[in-house]
Amino acid sequence: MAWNRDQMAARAAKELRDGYYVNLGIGIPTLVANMIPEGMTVTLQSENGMLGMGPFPFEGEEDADLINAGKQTITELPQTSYFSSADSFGMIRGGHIQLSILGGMQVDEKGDLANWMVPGKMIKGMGGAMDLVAGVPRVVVVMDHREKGGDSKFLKECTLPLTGKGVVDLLITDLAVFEIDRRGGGVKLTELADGVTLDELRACTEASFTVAL
Amino acid sequence: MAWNRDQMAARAAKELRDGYYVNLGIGIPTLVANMIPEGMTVTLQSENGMLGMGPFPFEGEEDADLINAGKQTITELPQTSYFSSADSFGMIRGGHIQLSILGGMQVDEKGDLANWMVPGKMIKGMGGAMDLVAGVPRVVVVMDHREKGGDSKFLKECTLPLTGKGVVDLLITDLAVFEIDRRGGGVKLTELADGVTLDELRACTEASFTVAL
Amino acid sequence: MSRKIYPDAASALAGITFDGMTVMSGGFGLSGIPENLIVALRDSGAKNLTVIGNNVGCDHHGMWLVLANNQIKKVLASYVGENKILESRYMSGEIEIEFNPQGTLAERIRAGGAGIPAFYTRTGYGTRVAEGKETRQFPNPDGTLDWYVMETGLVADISLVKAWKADTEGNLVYRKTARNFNPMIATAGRITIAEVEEIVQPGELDPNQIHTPGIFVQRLIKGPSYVKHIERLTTRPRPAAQENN
Amino acid sequence: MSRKIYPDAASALAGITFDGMTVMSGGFGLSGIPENLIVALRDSGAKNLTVIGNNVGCDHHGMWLVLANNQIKKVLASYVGENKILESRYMSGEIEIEFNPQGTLAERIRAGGAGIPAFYTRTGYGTRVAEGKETRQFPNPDGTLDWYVMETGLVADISLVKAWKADTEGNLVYRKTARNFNPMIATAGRITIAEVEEIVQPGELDPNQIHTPGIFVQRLIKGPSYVKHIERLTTRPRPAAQENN
Repeated sequence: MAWNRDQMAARAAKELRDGYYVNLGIGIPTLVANMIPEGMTVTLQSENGMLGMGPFPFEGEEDADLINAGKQTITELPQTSYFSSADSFGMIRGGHIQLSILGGMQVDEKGDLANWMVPGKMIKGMGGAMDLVAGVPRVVVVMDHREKGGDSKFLKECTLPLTGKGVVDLLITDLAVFEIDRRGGGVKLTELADGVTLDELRACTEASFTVAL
Repeated sequence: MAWNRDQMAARAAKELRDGYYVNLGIGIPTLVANMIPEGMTVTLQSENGMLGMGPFPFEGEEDADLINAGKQTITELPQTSYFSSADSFGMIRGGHIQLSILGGMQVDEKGDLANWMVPGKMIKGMGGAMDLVAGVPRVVVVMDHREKGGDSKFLKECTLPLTGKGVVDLLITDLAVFEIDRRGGGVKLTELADGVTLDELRACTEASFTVAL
Repeated sequence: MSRKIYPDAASALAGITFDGMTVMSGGFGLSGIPENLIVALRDSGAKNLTVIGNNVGCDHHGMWLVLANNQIKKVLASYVGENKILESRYMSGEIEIEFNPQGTLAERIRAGGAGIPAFYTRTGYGTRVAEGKETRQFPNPDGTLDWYVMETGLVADISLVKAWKADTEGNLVYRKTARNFNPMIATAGRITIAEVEEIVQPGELDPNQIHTPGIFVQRLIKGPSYVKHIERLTTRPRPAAQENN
Repeated sequence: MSRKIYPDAASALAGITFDGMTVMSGGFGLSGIPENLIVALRDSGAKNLTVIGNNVGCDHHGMWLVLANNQIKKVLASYVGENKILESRYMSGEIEIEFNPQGTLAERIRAGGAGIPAFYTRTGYGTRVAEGKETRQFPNPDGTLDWYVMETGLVADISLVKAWKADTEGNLVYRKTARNFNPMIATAGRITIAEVEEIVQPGELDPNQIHTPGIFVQRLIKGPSYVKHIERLTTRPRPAAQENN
């Protein structure tokens, strides 16, 4: 009665378009890299300074000078280019990456996103998340619909410190897909996960939305 | 009774120090490149994107992709590096070039410099001059002391549109050398050209100065 | 992604030029200018152009061709010497020129491409360049204050750049001082078109040594020929005794 | 100009460290960190340091050594995970951390090196990062307005960077994603010290392909050895049938 991680990633992969340059966050978004449709060219950016990210290396072929933004060892492709962090975030801030898919702790109906800190807990830092949501023209968030305790994570207004204000275009949860108007035009429910009913969804969603299934 | 162009350039060359990175303007400053003392390492920057500028090429070896800021064909040296105009002026604006030697139309006793336009005449543009005087920590101006009509070009206040305000540290003319305090502390006469008397200099200098010969 | 490659300059510009558009063009003087794309821009006939670049060609070369064809309304440049038509049209008021210090122009273009709407620079403070602009003080590391001018980022509808080599993905490498304004201009175009002397396969350029990543290049052509006009040929005599250099 | 070359990390730092100084250090995680210079910084004993970099090492590696030696007062970073001492000292208030978005941090360092005292960015608007900072609107190309935050340039008393190769003039080339913050940090130090894996003669590096021109490097060492610790070794199994890759 809900999508699993792979199904959520598969739904996110439908947002890819041929020729896109894309930045994928840690967690479920990383799975999208394995779901690029056959025949579609998608170039992955890693914000530590690389375009054209390849798969993990074969055992024994790892290179400490070649890691992704999650600090995992990776490989290069024939079209790869490397550049500095300043150039990398110039690319991001300047709107040259077409799509960013990342995880979230909370999203609200104005497109605000919180995904970097919980007051009272250790703050690790925002890394590149604030730059990505501020700079990339289309931002897709993939997250569980509810907290472990059952509370909605899709809210009228985020309660956690924000990563960005009015930055989310599409929210994919394990229960549904919502289109969000960054400029305050509201939220449309466009898809329900297999076996999820509208009543069930309403019961566990704090944000307001119109139905456009 | 006055220095010629080569003598002015030779005096400017005395401002070079071992290990300096230097930008030389068009005209008399260009001559300084041939006067670097034996055994002293000075690296010349060309603001169109090159460090380590070499001499003019031998006839027939010119390369259209290798020019200096004056658009003359030049050569590279073993230590040469090329970079973009943004990186070049980052270097200049960031204060990394130790010394800039350039020509002037007018200098005044507060260290203001005018060398890019004359109202009513065709304006060609300031090129990189405003960036150089604003960014380089030590600016030496080399110019004739007087207009062709005999009027002083070292003034109480520049009358031509400025290239920079409070930017000149040292003024070398065909008659004398002046140290200028950019922060308004006044002007000191430190040298007279061979055969020039203090009275002669005073008679053709509008700017105030103290004598520290 | 060979879909980036167009057969020639005219087809690379087809369908994207329009009257009143802003065009950036790389080059310093005539070094590193997109000479084939500029001819295609002239042939496109697009009018009332705002042209941004360090220079606007020199007589009979480069962007001068577009100027002479009465297509330019406004110019942003740092230096426009050696261009008699521009001089006369500027003096007569037919063309507007906004003079920018060279480093400020380079930085404004970089800022535009990097999503920075404005920045502060010491360059031009107290001069005509600062007139009408915001100025303010910032502290130096030693606590003294200096005055700075606010300058804004620049973007273009179309950017034209010239590189030495490209791969089919649009990764670019420039040669010597022909690099100049091209890398920043490549980042600041809504559509960037590159012309190069040679197109190679992905993997033939060192990934460590790409000057402009392919993400910035939407269209690409191999120029059929390069004149590479030299504005100021300056040489020194070869020493008589020297046989091998 | 071989006077830039020092015999080892300790001598390269001798006489220039002082209590209360600001140090920038390149690297992303443990990739591309100046590991030998960091050890020398620890051994220098300089205290009350402000350390600027994307991270502050991770347990037992990199800048963690300086942290564990009680030399750090304040940190500017974008991410400080995988570092238990820093966590506990931050929670107890012993160390101040100023969190910067990664791109803002990179741009602030570039700005500092390029003589830009401040710039505007959309990053962080409406978040804690913007608290206490100036915000203002700038127009988009389509005329709509967006909000931006003013961020200031950063400079350091000493910058420590790690490159792959250098020539004796201090021209640097980085390798793959070990480049990261190193090029900007090299420009933002009053004194910049580079450590490299190999020092070659001038002319052995392609002048077209220098990542950091020698003007930014005041001191240079060849590191005696490189551990290059990997934080997250991630591999895929080699297909059984595959003999040659």
